[in-house]
Amino acid sequence: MNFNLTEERQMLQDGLRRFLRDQYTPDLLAQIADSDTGTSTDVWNGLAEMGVIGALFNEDQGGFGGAGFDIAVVAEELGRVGATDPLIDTGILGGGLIAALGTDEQQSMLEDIIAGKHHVALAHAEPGSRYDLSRVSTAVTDGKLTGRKAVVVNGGAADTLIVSARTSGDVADQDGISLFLVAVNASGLTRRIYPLTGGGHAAEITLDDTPATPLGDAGQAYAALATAHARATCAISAEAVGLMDAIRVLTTDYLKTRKQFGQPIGKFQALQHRMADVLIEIEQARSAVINLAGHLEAEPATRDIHVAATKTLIGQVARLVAEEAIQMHGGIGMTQEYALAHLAKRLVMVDHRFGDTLYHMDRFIALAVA
Amino acid sequence: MNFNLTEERQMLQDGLRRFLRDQYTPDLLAQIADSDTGTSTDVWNGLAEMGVIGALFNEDQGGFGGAGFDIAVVAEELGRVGATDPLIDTGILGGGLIAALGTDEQQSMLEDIIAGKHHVALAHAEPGSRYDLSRVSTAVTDGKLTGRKAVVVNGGAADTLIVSARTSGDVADQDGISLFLVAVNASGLTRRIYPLTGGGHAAEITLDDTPATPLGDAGQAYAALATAHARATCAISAEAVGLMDAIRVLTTDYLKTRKQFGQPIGKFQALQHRMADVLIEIEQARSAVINLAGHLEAEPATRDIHVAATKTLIGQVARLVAEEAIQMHGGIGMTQEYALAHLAKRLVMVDHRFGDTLYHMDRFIALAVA
Amino acid sequence: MDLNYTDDQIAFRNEVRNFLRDNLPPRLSDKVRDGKELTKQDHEEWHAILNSRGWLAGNWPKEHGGTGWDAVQRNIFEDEMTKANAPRIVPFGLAMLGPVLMAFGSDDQKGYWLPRILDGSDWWCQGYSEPGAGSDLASVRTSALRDGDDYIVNGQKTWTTLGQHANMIFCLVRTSKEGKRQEGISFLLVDMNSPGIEVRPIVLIDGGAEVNEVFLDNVRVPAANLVGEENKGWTYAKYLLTHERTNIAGVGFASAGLETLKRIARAELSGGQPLIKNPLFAARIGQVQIDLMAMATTNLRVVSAAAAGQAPGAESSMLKVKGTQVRQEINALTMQAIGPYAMPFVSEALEGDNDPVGPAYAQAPTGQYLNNRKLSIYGGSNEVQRSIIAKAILEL
Amino acid sequence: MDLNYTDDQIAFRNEVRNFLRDNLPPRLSDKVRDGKELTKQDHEEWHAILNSRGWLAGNWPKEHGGTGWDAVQRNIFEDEMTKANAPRIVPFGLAMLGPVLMAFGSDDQKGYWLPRILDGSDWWCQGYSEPGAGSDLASVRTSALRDGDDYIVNGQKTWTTLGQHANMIFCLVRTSKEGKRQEGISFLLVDMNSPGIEVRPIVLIDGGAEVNEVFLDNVRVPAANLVGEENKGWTYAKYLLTHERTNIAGVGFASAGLETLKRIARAELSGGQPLIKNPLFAARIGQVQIDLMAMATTNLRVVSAAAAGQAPGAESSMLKVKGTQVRQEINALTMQAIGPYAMPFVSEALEGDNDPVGPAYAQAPTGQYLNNRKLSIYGGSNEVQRSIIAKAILEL
Repeated sequence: MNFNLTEERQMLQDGLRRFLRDQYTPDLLAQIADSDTGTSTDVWNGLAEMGVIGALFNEDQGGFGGAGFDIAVVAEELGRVGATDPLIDTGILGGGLIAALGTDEQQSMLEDIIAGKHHVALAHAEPGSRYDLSRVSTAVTDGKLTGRKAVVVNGGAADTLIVSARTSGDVADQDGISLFLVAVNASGLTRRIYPLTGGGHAAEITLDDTPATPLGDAGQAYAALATAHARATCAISAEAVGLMDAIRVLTTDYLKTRKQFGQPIGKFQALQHRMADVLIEIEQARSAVINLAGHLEAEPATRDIHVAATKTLIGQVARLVAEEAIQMHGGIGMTQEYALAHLAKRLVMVDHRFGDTLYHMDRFIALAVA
Repeated sequence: MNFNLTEERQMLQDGLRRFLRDQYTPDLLAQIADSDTGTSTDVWNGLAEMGVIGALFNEDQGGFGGAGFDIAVVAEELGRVGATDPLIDTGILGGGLIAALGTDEQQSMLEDIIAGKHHVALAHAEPGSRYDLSRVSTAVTDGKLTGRKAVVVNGGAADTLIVSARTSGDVADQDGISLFLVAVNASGLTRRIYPLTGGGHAAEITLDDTPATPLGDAGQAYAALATAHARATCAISAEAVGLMDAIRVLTTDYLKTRKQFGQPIGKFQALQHRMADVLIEIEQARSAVINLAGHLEAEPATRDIHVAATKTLIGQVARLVAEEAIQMHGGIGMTQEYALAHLAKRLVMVDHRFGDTLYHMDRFIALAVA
Repeated sequence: MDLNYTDDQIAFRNEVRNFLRDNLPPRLSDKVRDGKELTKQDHEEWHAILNSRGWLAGNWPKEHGGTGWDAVQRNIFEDEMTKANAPRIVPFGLAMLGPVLMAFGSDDQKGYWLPRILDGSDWWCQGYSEPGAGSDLASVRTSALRDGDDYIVNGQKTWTTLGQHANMIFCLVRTSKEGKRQEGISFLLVDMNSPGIEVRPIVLIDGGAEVNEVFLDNVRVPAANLVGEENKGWTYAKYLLTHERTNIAGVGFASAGLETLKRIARAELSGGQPLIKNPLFAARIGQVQIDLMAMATTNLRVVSAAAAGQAPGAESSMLKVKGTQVRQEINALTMQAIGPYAMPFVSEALEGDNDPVGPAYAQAPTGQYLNNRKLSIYGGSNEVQRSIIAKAILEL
Repeated sequence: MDLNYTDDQIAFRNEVRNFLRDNLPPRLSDKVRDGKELTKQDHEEWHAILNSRGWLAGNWPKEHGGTGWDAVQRNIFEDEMTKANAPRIVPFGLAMLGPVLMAFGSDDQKGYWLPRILDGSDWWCQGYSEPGAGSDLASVRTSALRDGDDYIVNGQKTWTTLGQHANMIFCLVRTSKEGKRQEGISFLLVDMNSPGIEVRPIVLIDGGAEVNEVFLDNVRVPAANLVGEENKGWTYAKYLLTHERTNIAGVGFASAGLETLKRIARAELSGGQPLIKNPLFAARIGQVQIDLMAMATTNLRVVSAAAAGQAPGAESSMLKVKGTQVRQEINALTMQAIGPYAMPFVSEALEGDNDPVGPAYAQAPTGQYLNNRKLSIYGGSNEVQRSIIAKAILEL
């Protein structure tokens, strides 16, 4: 048992933290918020150069990490500055699925992904599928895809889309789901691109007899999707902890400097005690991420208990931290201009990706309670 | 719309409050706690003389009240002093069912009940039936009863038992439940009498070929049982609000007098704010009782929405009030000798009669949400 | 005790209901239902409709052109308005300034300003809050120095809701630095078109710009625009705050929000079933519904006492706290109900008639969740309310 | 980062597990599992068994007859003990006084008292709290006046757990009224059989009598029983409190309690189905289970840091608060699970082997719920812990 980072991860964390602190000026954040990609070329290249994308892959895949704690360390640092870079989409979901299922030729894309030269988005969820991983109704006819994909994060900036479709089975069956690589300029593909509340962009994607290349064996994609989502859940949970830390620092600093009724509001005991509870819950969230990261390579039954437990707790603590931070800030916390707004919105939106507290509590009950 | 008590009810409330304040000395409470009946003959006679029992019945039944607000006014005052008198058992459940279903001859018992001369207990729940009103498996053979009845409150002091049994249908059917009057000294009836955590006594009752007299039509008792339980729920909810008020007064008094770190602990803002939340929830509980009392005579579908909503809220607020009061008192709040112990225990036990927060939330969802 | 309305009250409710059915433009109620932003013209149109019926000033006496309603009638009216998705009456002139003028204004002021509030000649906004003051309203720094028949006003106001539409602002200003902080405050009516006034929007966390900063740089204000006595403004300010707190529980908004939540939870699917059939989500809806049922009665108890002439006291603080908790929980559940479609940022869609991303009902919830975090902050934060309750009711 | 135990740690865990399997008397583990009260003899029997294996003093160094374990080993041991339903080691001599004597006692004191703790010659109890002091431990009023080679002690101690079994008590006493309140406190060892000592039980809310008041009336105590220096007792007292806070999260108790809760929820029926199948109840179990999973890791993080030599700081305050929340919620859910059978008052049944009212598992939960309200009160109330967190970690 050991809760210290390895030397390599510690170096990566330190370097990444310095890099992001230098890069992520308020100006850059504002500029990225208005961009179509959710990242800046400079930052993304810098992340690639530092090996941040490579840390998501193991050595066989051309990276030098790939374990749960690699993901968690990197994502937490991005969260700390409220970064919107598509590490999860291009790296964990996109790169991860290509690494897991791709042919040798398809695997060659990984080099460009790790080098920061190629963006990917996973177009899996559909209108009405909510968070159900197995609910897919996009159809395949003669190898061409027809269907709709909902809230495809990074779908606007991606060079390649990974699209799920049903090749057999009933609409909610785990068996019968296939993945395809689709070029964003393929025929019959239309994208409606829009900004997201927590920063970055997504797209609604319509496929109408769109040509596609299979990724992996027909009908067998569910297990890989589940693994990719478990890893993405680990990442977004760690990102959430980074956001929580940043919000906590911002809020305690504010409590120390803001005066009302003649003293810093941080001297009011009611706020002190609530802030203590916030801190306790953030530490709970941090431990939950450690639990998930440490079990990410376990067999799916064990892994998924931790996915469900961690994402449930993260969603709950996220709401608490965001709401308490805004409340303790008062009016200034309601303004777009102040740094809290972006961090809090991004944190609240964490509950809307990869399953919310409701979805994961139901899963946890099924897996670990009843 | 009018939230003032009628003049009659106001007088009853004032008189009852004075009477109980005078009677319920700490000595009497301790004496009653050690008694088998949960009441003292003097107090019970006094209540009868004041018309407190009669207030639970309408004029046709020989009383002079019987509406939801009559029940609520009386029960709240008993709650305020932590009284354990079996008003619910003898009056609302026992007397209420006899009034609803009894033959003319059986109805004649009401006079003695209202005069305080006859005690009744309802032996309905069985081991394993939990809070399900329709789950009855006590059997009837040749008019004689065989079965077990669980946690029969006032079962030790009662002169007459009302016992439910199944004369037809499946174990959880609403149809097929019959009620019977059973003398406590009937053959084959054994009682194991024990004290309750919240004061008063109950009995485990075993019936073995025990002679019984039918009360009401065979197999048709469910509706009357549901009505009696709705009225009992109104009473225990109002009693809970009385307990909450008493606990709130005790706790704020303590906060004002108890000094720590050089000042009254009531000056600590964290406690002030928590106590403010407690007060807000008590007012919510008070409103919930008004809602139920005002809808107690409505058609069952409407009535039962309020039964479920009110009992859910009461159970939640009861736990909050009891736990916050003990916490704010600190060590003294943990001692049996201090007045809080009895009040808090009685309040916590409210959730274990007539359905708890879980049972009633499920009911509320079925009736009013989905 | 009687939870039912009297026959008169039922007749009144039906009258209101019928009026709304016949006179509320569907274009406006659709916008309100879908959480879209109303234009200045929308508000003015609806005010004019209500004014033509004599129902614009629910809390004014008849002598000034108000309805003369008691608290129960006002509550019925507000309930029906929210249930019908009518635009909310803009409160600054009607609910806030009007009562202050009636109580403390000169006859000239009453005669001039009150009719202009009713007929829409003036759009008022509020100049109470200042940067850094928060819930500590008495820390007014905006100064007004007497200069002949004028005051010269310098300072800055903030959180001025819909100030971009306003031509008049009522301000708390400091006319003296002597004595206690509360003693040197005056209540002044200022023309927004005066030279030296600048209005700058504050973009809020939901992307909307409903509040503003108002900068006052050597603004000349006729001394005739002083309400009541100089240095007595704190009394008038507190009076205004008390009146602002009618309908503080927001029962109508909560009820309408709960209906929307259920409508969405019936339409959304989870595991192929309507979301509302999910026991855990149903329990969360059930919880807030139960809380709301109790709060509605608490509200009626306070309203009923007010109708009987009792002054609303710290009870309104309890309603404020519980009311905001209920509304914010409904907001949070509604955002949760729309699932991944909570993520699109759709401020544009709220204003225009763009083809929405995702279901139409998914456009508003995220913005409303974010925007309504303000409920527990403004009008005296919930922390301030808890302190009031502790002191005034619990006597701690 | 590695969540797994090392091979050595696994071997140690198996050693503990095997020992408990072979040496823990089922009569004792049955009592613990069913929440029954242990007699003095029960405790002494179990202490003797552990001592014969050399495992009684988990936090003592080997030189004094302890185990010399690091924090991780102690945590493994405590985990296995609770999982096996072993009686808790009575902490007063072993976990509290022992470390103080080792750090501050004279060689004579160490040589005399420490072996007697191990072999059971002495049963110690705690004389910290006084009536009216609450979490403000420095407000010691019990006085000790020097009289030749003795101190004369007068005063009253309270909340003295299991004081009815004790023959010795360690007391904080006031030896000076000069300077700050903390400066005049001394740490004194007192024979409970001395003339002038009276022990009176305090019946608690659950009906049990595990705590006592201890009255000291002109009690003569040899000056040799002063630990460390006169008037420096506050330093020793704080040292003791820090050591008391190992295992403060109570992860083992919570895990055992969660298992009991699930066992009961599988056995209880609701609507004819196992209660654990009720989605709302399952969600409440799930919630506390999720909280416990995270807390167990937080605890291991602190334990691991302690094993690496870092002093436990305010982190233990976080564990105290969260640990008590989790345990109290498990208690509340367990009481809820037993339904109407929570109502019988069954203190007798806990002590004897009476035929129980209702299911056997329904005997303990109500009493445990009530008794464990103490968890958030004693050892520094959760309010005190939150203030410590705010100051020491958040620097507010």
